[in-house]
Amino acid sequence: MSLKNNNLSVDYRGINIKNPIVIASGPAGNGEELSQTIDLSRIGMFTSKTVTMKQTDGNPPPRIVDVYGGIINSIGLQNPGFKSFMKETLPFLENLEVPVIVSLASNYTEELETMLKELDTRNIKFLEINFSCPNVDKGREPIGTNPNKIFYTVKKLRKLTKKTILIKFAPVDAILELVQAAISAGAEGVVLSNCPKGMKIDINTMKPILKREFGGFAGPAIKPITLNQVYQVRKQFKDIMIIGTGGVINHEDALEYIMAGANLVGVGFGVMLDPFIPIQIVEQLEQWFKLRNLNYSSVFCKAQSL
Amino acid sequence: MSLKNNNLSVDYRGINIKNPIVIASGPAGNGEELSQTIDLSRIGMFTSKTVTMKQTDGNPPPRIVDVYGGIINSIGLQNPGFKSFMKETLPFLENLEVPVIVSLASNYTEELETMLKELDTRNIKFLEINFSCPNVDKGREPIGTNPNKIFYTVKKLRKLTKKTILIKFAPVDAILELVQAAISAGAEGVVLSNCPKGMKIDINTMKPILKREFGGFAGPAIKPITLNQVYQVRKQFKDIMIIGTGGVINHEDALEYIMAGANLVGVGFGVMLDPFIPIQIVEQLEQWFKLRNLNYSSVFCKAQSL
Amino acid sequence: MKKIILKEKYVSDDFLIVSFEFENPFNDNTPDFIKPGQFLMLKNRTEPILAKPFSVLNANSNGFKMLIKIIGRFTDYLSHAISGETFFYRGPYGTAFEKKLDLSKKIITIGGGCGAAPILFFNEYYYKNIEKTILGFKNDSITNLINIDEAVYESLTGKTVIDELNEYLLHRNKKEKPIVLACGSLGMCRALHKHSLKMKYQLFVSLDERMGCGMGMCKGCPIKTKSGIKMVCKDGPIFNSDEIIWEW
Amino acid sequence: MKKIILKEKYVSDDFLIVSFEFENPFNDNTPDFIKPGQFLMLKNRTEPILAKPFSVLNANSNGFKMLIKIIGRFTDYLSHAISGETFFYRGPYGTAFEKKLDLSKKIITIGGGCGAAPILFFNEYYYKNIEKTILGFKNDSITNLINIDEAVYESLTGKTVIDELNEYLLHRNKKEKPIVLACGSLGMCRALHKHSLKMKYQLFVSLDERMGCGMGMCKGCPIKTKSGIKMVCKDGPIFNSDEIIWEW
Ligand SMILES: Cc1cc2nc3c(=O)[nH]c(=O)nc-3n(C[C@H](O)[C@H](O)[C@H](O)COP(=O)(O)OP(=O)(O)OC[C@H]3O[C@@H](n4cnc5c(N)ncnc54)[C@H](O)[C@@H]3O)c2cc1C
Ligand SMILES: Cc1cc2nc3c(=O)[nH]c(=O)nc-3n(C[C@H](O)[C@H](O)[C@H](O)COP(=O)(O)OP(=O)(O)OC[C@H]3O[C@@H](n4cnc5c(N)ncnc54)[C@H](O)[C@@H]3O)c2cc1C
Ligand SMILES: Cc1cc2nc3c(=O)[nH]c(=O)nc-3n(C[C@H](O)[C@H](O)[C@H](O)COP(=O)(O)O)c2cc1C
Ligand SMILES: Cc1cc2nc3c(=O)[nH]c(=O)nc-3n(C[C@H](O)[C@H](O)[C@H](O)COP(=O)(O)O)c2cc1C
Ligand code: FES
Ligand code: FES
Repeated sequence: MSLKNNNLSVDYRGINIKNPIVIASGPAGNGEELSQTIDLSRIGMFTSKTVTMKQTDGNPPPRIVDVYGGIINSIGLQNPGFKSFMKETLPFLENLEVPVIVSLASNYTEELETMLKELDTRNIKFLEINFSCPNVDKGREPIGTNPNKIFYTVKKLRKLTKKTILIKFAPVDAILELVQAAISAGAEGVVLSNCPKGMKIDINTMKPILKREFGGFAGPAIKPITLNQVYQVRKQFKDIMIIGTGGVINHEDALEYIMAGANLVGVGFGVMLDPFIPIQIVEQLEQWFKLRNLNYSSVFCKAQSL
Repeated sequence: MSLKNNNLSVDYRGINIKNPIVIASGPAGNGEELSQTIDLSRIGMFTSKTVTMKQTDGNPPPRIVDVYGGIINSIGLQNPGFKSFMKETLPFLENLEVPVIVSLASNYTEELETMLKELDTRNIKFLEINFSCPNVDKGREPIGTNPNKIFYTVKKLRKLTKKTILIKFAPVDAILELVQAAISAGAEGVVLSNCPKGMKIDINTMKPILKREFGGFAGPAIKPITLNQVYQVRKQFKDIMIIGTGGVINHEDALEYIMAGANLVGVGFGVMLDPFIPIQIVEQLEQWFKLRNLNYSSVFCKAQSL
Repeated sequence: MKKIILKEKYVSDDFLIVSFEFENPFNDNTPDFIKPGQFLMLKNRTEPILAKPFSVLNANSNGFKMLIKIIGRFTDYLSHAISGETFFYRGPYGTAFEKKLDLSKKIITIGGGCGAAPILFFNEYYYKNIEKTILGFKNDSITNLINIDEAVYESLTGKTVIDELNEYLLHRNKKEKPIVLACGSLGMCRALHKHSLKMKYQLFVSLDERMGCGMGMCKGCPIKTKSGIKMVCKDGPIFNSDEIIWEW
Repeated sequence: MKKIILKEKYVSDDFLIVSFEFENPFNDNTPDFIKPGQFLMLKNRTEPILAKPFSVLNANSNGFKMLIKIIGRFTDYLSHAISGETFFYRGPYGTAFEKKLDLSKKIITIGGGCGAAPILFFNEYYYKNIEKTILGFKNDSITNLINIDEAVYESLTGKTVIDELNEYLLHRNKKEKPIVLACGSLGMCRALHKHSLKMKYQLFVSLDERMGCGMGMCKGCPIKTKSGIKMVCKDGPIFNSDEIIWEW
């Protein structure tokens, strides 16, 4: 990874990434609305809403619960399914003026293989395997929390593509073990983090507000936790690609992640809060660097002790 | 556990607890200042600052970092050590007009045994074993994250006292396993939760603000996570004592915990925010129950599906 | 988001009328700034709290007015805010009522609680189209804030908006099939839907669902319809009630 | 916490002078409401953000005034607040300067940045005790807010408060050992401590540490001293600099 001077751009394996700001999977959907609101070509990368093999309705409402410093969400991976995605959505994404990451989820290795094979020839930059959605029922023990299953699955996927494979995890205690499994099986990096589990109870009905009881906690409230995950993973894995995600709503948040060791920084909740936030962050970063005569590589990983 | 009608009091194993509000260990110290600020006799229980065998200076400053919806703390169990505690502090605590919980920490079973033996004859109600302080270096693998070590240690402690033993855990993925170990070894219950790990980076110095890099994250921001821990543990363990702690700053927060299945509700950060908060919560709870002609037992555990 | 300044605020019980002024009228004051049925997302200055959706009561080139029910964090904040305080908005979002209604016909409009806001705005915009209006409130505290001729107060009369509508329809002397546009809680809309099947009128509902982005991206505000899951914020908030699968 | 209303606010660069009025003067207005050296914990209405410690510039039975440097979340919030807005305070906390100083002697007072606030308050309270005052600021933007005769502007003169103090002491014509009371950043206090050893004066410092509770409970604001770990909020903020172990 090499960085040009005096700007924010990141060159990674022949892909030029304008700046480290990535639209995270989910909150921005597949960009249909966002591309009409902001100039996506000013953003570093765009991640698709996670696609599953089969069409998924998602969870019944409410899906969004307001809490201090963020939200608990229970979307449940609503998406039209892989077939429709390939036909209706991917061409649109391929034509966006921003490098695209496609996010895939399944609890079955074979489904991931099928999807990945078809995506291999398409104009997308990274593949993100979402092993950590808190909002779907799993028929059996999930892949994403078991290092052996992670290793087995990623190994299979690795054989099918030369594209960069990133694995997305929730902030868990055993994160170093899970990352180790993913990397040794051949993944280039990780996305840290998906939403931790959170709950809110409606004291009037005396029941959890979400029908599935808990949901995924996102927003500034989780940043201390997810930032620590990025920091701890970077400490152990010097050379992997890390997209740091969790509670980023301004350039200071983004700088914290970059200093902690994130190559790129994902914005999820922030896009929902205000769709202009990603561009504001880019502009604020440019200004911040210019004022201090610094560039990206002069701050990257700087919080790590040497 | 039986509950009197029309009031908030909780009878537990012959101990009358006026109301479910407990001052959590740490933020209120050992009550010297708090008892001069509020009438502690109006609070349900008071938990001592965690005591360790040896005097501990705690961590160098800064110890408190402000984040959205809470703080990250790095106190490092500053305390005068068990000997001084027994001589200087315990008599003061025994004379407070509020039932007292003494919190103990050590990574050595023998130290815990020593302390517990001496405390057994004193005028305190519960013993809390803090297996989860994020802010102290451990010379070896900690007891508190290993179910076998928890079982071994609690079993030994159980033999030394008839007092209620509660084990305090951080919000971890394997919480059900850890609680199982503690309960099957003879603990009466658990305190959920201690602080999850959090980090903040100073973008000017480009270093973690805390010298130990990460600290313990407390305040309203963590409530969705700790509330979910209480809910999940209560679902599996119908009869244990649970003190639900994490981000409680008003009566609505407290009600959520009680509905999720907490017998008692701890207030930590809230006392730092404003030392009057615990009493305000008690008053607001009384009002809330009166307005609705409800009582504690008509809301306890009500968020659990039957 | 764009800056707005809280200009006036009137509180009565749990209702609130607020007016905001644009910071920058020149950029905001197109005549079609917002149409009845559309909504704005509002946020205060400091907390990283999601923006919340609100209809407007009326709007002009200097700003807009809203009728708001105090139910939670943001609305409570607003009820304590003082003139001069800065807020932010984005939008308008959502489908204007006119896009789904046949404006060559007369329409019966119904509002429940703060659902009165978009109805009053619609009434003002399309006054020629209004056949009848019924606005239901729990009690008459709202009269301290605005004069609403068409208001019905449940606690005084014991009658709901549906009772009133029912009476009106029973005595209605027109041959055209009635068309009803209603805005209120999910409960009210669901009850109206049942009533519409019985009384055979065409019903359009403007739904209230918790929102995330407010613009169709996040899939946070679903409603089940005969043609799949739709988003209240973008595909609605107005829906033909026949389209909706009310139980999910 | 007790309610206060923001009355006036003046901003210049990154400094702020604010005055608050008690909501309830009858409960707050004892003459010894707060003494120089003590501080109040301030909080805004909505966010669950910890209260922050601030000294007062002066106080009377109706309220108090503060000199505040804008450096982060709360102070930034305050700089955007408008007259009439509600805030909360608790306190006073901390040891008044008079408790540790010998008021039969003359004292040289030194303030750095917003550390000038408690010094100006002390000067006003004990004007007979002041031998000399030096208040250092990075630049002169503060002059837009208050007139401070004793001010020194580093960017104009290139001199720090320590340079000024040094000069003063070199020409000082008194036989009593100088006593210095200083309030400023940890860096300034540490530098003064070294200077005091060289120049042989007695130094008292009022320290600035991040606080949690502000009242001695949480062990959040430690300082290492020869008699163990002390809490800046309760045992201080004023300390005899000889007591402090400056490296931890
Ligand atoms: C298109 C649209 C237009 C609207 N127009 C208006 C308007 O003109 N005036 C007005 O007063 N309100 C209007 N609303 C409703 C308004 O958005 C909510 O009342 C507001 O978001 C509440 O915010 P809060 O922060 O005060 O409450 P919160 O703190 O978010 O919630 C308080 C309580 O209410 C519950 N709650 C929150 N939102 C909803 C909801 N949408 N449905 C059911 N329960 C909910 C929460 O679970 C919680 O228990 C509109 C909603 C939509 C979707
Ligand atoms: C006894 C006492 C009296 C004080 N009196 C005054 C006063 O009269 N006027 C005044 O302007 N300030 C005073 N302060 C300092 C004031 O408390 C802080 O500036 C304030 O807490 C900052 O709050 P914030 O939310 O704006 O900043 P935050 O958002 O909390 O912090 C902004 C940045 O500053 C850093 N920071 C925060 N607090 C401190 C600190 N204490 N030391 C070093 N770095 C810090 C943070 O790490 C962060 O990087 C006093 C402090 C003490 C202990
Ligand atoms: C409404 C919503 C929908 C989400 N959907 C997805 C998803 O489909 N796939 C995924 O990998 N992560 C999803 N996430 C997680 C985010 O991508 C992100 O990892 C997480 O929310 C933390 O970052 P944030 O605080 O910036 O939102 C979703 C989050 C939210 C709030
Ligand atoms: C400043 C501070 C000190 C704490 N010290 C202790 C401690 O000594 N022992 C302990 O068991 N927990 C300690 N805790 C954890 C709290 O008791 C509580 O479990 C946690 O902070 C979550 O609750 P809260 O959000 O109400 O603070 C401390 C927390 C804080 C913020
Ligand atoms: S609120 Fe995001 S899709 Fe409707
Ligand atoms: S701030 Fe809590 S002890 Fe000083």
